[in-house]
Amino acid sequence: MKQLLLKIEPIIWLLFGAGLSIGTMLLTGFVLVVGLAIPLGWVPADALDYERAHALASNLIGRLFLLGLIALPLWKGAHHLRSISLDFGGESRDGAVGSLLYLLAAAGSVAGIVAVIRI
Amino acid sequence: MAGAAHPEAMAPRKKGPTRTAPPMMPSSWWSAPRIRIYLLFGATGLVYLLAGFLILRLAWALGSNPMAWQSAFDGLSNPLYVIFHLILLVSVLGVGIRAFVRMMPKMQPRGGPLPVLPPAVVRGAICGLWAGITLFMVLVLSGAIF
Amino acid sequence: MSEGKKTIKLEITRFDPDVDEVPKTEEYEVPTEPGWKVLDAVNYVKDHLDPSLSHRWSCRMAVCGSCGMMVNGEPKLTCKTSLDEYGDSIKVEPLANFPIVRDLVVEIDGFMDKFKSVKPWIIRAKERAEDMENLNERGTYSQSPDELSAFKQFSMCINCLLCYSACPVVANEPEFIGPAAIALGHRYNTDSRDEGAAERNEVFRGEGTVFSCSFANECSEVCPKNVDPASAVNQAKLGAVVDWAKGLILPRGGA
Amino acid sequence: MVQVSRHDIVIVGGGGAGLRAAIAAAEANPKASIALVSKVYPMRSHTVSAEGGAAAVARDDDNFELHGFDTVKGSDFIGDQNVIEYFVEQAPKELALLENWGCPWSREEDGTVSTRAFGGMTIKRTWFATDKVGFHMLHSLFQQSMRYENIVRYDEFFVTKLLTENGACKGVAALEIRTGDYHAILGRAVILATGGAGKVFPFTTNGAIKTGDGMALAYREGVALKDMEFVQYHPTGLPGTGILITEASRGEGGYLRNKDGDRFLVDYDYGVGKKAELGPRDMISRAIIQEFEAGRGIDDEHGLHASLDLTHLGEAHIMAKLPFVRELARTYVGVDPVHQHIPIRPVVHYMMGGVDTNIRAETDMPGLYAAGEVACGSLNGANRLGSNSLTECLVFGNSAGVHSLEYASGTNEGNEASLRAQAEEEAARVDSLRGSKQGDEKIADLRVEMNRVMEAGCGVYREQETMKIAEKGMHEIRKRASSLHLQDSSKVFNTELVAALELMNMVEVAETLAVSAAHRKESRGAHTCRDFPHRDDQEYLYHTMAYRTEDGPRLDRKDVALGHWEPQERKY
Ligand SMILES: Cc1cc2nc3c(=O)[nH]c(=O)nc-3n(C[C@H](O)[C@H](O)[C@H](O)COP(=O)(O)OP(=O)(O)OC[C@H]3O[C@@H](n4cnc5c(N)ncnc54)[C@H](O)[C@@H]3O)c2cc1C
Ligand code: SF4
Ligand code: F3S
Ligand code: FES
Repeated sequence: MKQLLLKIEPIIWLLFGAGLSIGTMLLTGFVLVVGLAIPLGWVPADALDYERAHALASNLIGRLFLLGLIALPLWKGAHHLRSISLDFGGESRDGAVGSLLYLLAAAGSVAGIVAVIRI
Repeated sequence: MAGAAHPEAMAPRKKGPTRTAPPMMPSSWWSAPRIRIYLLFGATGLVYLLAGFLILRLAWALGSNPMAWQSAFDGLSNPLYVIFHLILLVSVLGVGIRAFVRMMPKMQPRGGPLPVLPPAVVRGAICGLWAGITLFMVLVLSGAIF
Repeated sequence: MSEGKKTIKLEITRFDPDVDEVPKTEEYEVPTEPGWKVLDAVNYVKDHLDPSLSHRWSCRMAVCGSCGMMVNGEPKLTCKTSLDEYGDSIKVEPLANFPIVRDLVVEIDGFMDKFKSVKPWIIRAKERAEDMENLNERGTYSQSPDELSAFKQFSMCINCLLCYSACPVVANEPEFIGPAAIALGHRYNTDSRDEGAAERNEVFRGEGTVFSCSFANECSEVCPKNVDPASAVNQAKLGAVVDWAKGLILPRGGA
Repeated sequence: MVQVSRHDIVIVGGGGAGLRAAIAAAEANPKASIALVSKVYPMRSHTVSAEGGAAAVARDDDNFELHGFDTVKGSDFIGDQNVIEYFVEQAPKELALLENWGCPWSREEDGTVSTRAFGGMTIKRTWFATDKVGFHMLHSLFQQSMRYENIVRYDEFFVTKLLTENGACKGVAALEIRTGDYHAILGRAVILATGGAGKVFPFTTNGAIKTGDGMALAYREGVALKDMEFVQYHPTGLPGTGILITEASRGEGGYLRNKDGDRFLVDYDYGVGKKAELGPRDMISRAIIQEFEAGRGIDDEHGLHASLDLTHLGEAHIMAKLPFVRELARTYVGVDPVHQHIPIRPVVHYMMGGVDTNIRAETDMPGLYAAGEVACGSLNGANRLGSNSLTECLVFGNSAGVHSLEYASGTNEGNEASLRAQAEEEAARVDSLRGSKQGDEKIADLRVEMNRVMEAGCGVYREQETMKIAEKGMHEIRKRASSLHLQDSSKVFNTELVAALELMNMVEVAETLAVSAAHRKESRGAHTCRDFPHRDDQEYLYHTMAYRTEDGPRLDRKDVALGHWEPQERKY
C-alpha cells in the first residue's frame, strides 16, 4: 500500500497543488455568491435559476469550471487530511488512511466528471 | 500527540554505540502559535473535501431536472449551510493568504530556463490572478455578465 | 542591551545513560553579564557549577552549527541567542526530535546518513579531465552572478539541525530525510555547474523525502541562517515532478 | 579493551587541510583506505569561521613573482623561499579545483571568479565567497569527500597519542568521545591537520576546539615545534568575544578610526605607509596599540577599543560583499555597520609556528606528515598574510595526502601487537584521569591562569622581563596541569575529560611559545620586543626549533631557505 502511494506521489502532489491554488481561486468567488450572497438574499436567487445555471454549466468552459470546483478541493482536502493524520503519529496507519482518502477523492472526481457530462 | 517523538525518528541506521534516551518533543508542540496555524491550515482539508462533495451534489442535481436543481439550490439557505459556507470562506481566505502570499512566491523553480523574479512580483501576480478570477466568478454567478 | 549584572535560573536537562533511565532536569543559579548569550550561561555552569555537564560548542560566532539547543521550547543557536530575550528563568533542553546521547548532546549520525543520501557534490556527465572545453584558462567553470544567486541561499546551511527539531514531519516519520538535507540536494540541483539533477530527483521521489514534507514552514521560521529550507523543499518537489513528467513523455528520463 | 582498525593513511583533523589531504589520497589511489579522525564532526572544524578569502594569482596583471614576494616580505624574510615558490605556483590550481567541486565563489558579470584586495597583498588576488569563505570551503570539501567510499570517517574521536615503531609513525590512539572506548587506528602513515592553538590566549578569534592538540602530539614524540614565538594578532576583533571582523572589510574600503575620528593609519606614520588600511596585520595591530597608549583609544562599555568605519561603503555594497560582518556586528555588539562604527581591537588569530615540516609536508619523524595551521612549513615566517592560510591548507593538504600515500606504499604495516600495547597503555593513562579526584587543580582555573600569563607575556608588544615571567609561569602551570581534579566519571560523552586533555596539550604548546619568544632578542614580524625594536638578520635569521624535555623546551635553530629575494627593510 505504502509502496503504491509512493509511486503515485508526484500525481497526488500535482493534484493537491492544483487544488490548493486553482481550487482556492475558484472557490472564493463561488462561495461568495452561491454559498453566501444568494442564500442571504444580497443577490436575487433568479441569477441562478435552472435556465441560467444550466446555460452557464452546459457550455464547455462552464463544465470545466464546474469540474474544477468539484475535483480540485477534493484532492487538496484528502492530501491535507492525510498529513494531519501523520502529524499526529499516524505513521503506522498511513497506508490505510492515505489510500482511503485518495480513493474518496478519486471517486468524487469520477462522479464529478459524470455529473458535468450529464448536464 | 504529546511527549516523546516517534522513537525511531532521526536514529542512526545502524544502532548507536551507546544507549540513548528517545527523542523529545516539547510536550505541547502542537500548541505553539505557529504550529497551531499550520494545523489549522491542514484542517481546512476537511472543509475543502466537504465543499467538493457539496458542489458535486449541486452539479448532479443540475444534470437531473429543474426540480432537483431548485430543491438543492434552495436548500443552500438552510442556516447550517450558511454557517458551513462561512467557514469555507474563512478557510479559503486563510489558505489563499498562506499559499499565495507566503508560500508560492518562494517556490519559483530555479536553475531552469525561467528567470527568478523577486518574490514581491510573484506575490502580486498570483494575488492579482486570485482577485481577477474571484471577480469574474462573482460577476458571472450573480448574473451581471453573460 | 540590558545594564548591570543579574542572576538567572537555568533549568538544564541532564541525562547520563550510565546511571539515568530517563532524562531529568537540574537547576542552576547563574550570575550573568550584560551581552551574554545563552551559551555563555551554559558554559558558566560547566566551568563553575557542574563540570560534568556535557554540551557541544565551538565557534561561538554562529557558523559552526554545533550549539543548537531548545531554549524555552524553541530550537535556538545558543551562541546567537541573547539572554535578554528571556526573563529570569530559562529552560535549556537538547534539540527535540533527536535521540539524546547525554545531557545536551544529541545523536546526529542519522542525519549524517540522510545528508549523504542526496549526493551533495557536483555531478558532471564527464570526468574533469575530459571536461576541459567547459573550463576556462584558469580551470574554473563559468557562472554568472545570477546563476550563483539561484542557489547561494541554499548553500548557507550550517547543519545546525534546528529545522529538524522544529519540523512536525521529522518528529513522526523516521524516514523523512528532512529540510536541511533536501535543501542541500536542491542546492546542487540548482547549481549551474551541476549535471546530476536527474539522479537526485530519483532520490527525491523515494520514500520519506520531498513529498513527505507537509509545508509546515517551521523549518524556515527557526533557521538561524535564513536558508529558507521550506522553499528549497518545495522547489525540489516541483523539480522532482517536472522530472517525473518528462520521464513519462520521453521514456528513459529526458533529463 | 582497545579496538584496533587498519587503514593505509590516518588523517587527524577534518578541517580544510585534513579534508583536502583525504580527498587527495582518495583520488590518487581509490583502493587506499583513508581514515579521517576528528574530534568534532568535520563541518564544525574551525576552518568554518574563516571569512575573508583565499589567495591565488588570478588576474592578468598578477604573477607568481609578485605573490611570492608579497609573502616573503610579509614573513619578514624568515619564510622559506622554496616553500613559498611552490605554494604560489600550486595555489591557483587548488582554488580552481575547489571551484570545480562546487564552492560558490563570488563572480564577475562575465562568469569568472572575483578577487578582492587584502592586507599586504599588492594586487587583488584574494578569491572570496562573500565573507564566508572558510565556511564555503569547508562545506564544499566535506561534501566532496563524501563521494569517496574509501574515506572512512571517525567523527568525534579525540586523538591523544601517536603510535610509533622504530621511530616511525604507524597510527594513533584515540578516545571515542561518544562511548569512552579507546581505539588504535593504525596506518602506514599519519597526517596531522589539527589546526592552531589560539585558545592558549584569552582573547582570540579561535573557537573552543583550537587547543593545539596536534602540536602537542608531535612534540611529545620528539618532533620539533618551529617558530612558535610568532603569534598573529588580527587588528579587528570584536571586544569581549574576540569574534573576527574580517580584513576584507578593509579590503573593500573600510577605515580604522580612533577616538578623535581620525584615520590614524594615514594621519600618523606607523610604518604601514601609504597603503594605510591595507597594511599587514602585525603593523596595524601595533598601530592600534600605540593609539591606545597615546590615549586615543575609545573607552566605553566595550572596553578600550578603536573603531572600524564601513558607513561610507553603503548598504548595498555591505550586503553584497560583507553580509556576515553585518550579521556579526549586529548580533555580538549590537551595532549596524551600515550606520555605525564597529568597535574593534587586536586579537590573537593565528599561529605562524607549529610542527616543523618541509615542502613535502613531511616532519622529521618518518611516516608523520602535517598540514594546515598545525604545521609550520615556513610559508608564513614571522607574519602570515591574510588569505594565505586557507590556500595553504589546500596546497599542503594535497601535498601531505599525495606524499604520505607514496610513502605508505613503500613501508610496512607495523606490528599490531606492539602498537596495540602502546594504545592500551595510553587508554589506561586516560582512564585513570577520568573522574580522578586525586589532584586539586580545577580545569577552568588553570585555563584562566594560563591565559593570563600568556597575555601578559606574549602580547602584541613584548618585553624581555615579562616574557621571562611568562616562561616561568608556563613552566609551573604545566607542572600543575598534571594534578587535575576531575569530577565526571561517566564514560559517555565526557567533555570534562576532553577539556582536561586539551588543557594538557595547551600548556605544552604555551610553554614552547613563551620560551621561544623570550629567546628571540629582536623584533621581526609579529614578534615585537620593546627592548629590541629592530630586526637583527645577523643574529636571528633562523627558525627557532623547540624540542621537548621534562624541564621544558630545549631550543635549537634551523636555517632559513633563502632564494632570489634578498632580505631588505620591510616598508609598505
Ligand atoms: C575567525 C578566523 C578567520 C580566518 N579567516 C581567514 C581568511 O580569511 N583567510 C585565510 O586564509 N585564513 C583565515 N583564517 C585562518 C584559517 O582559517 C585557518 O588557519 C585554517 O582554517 C586552519 O585549518 P586547519 O585545517 O589547519 O584546521 P581546523 O580547521 O582548525 O581543523 C582542525 C581539525 O582537527 C581536528 N582535531 C584537532 N585536535 C584533534 C584531536 N586531538 N583529535 C582529533 N581531531 C582533532 C578538529 O576536529 C578539526 O577537524 C581564519 C581563522 C580564523 C580563526
Ligand atoms: S537549514 Fe537552517 S536550521 Fe536547518 S540545519 Fe541548515 S542552517 Fe540549520
Ligand atoms: S518544517 Fe517540515 S514539513 Fe516541510 S516545510 Fe519544513 S520540512
Ligand atoms: S558555537 Fe558554533 S554555532 Fe554556536
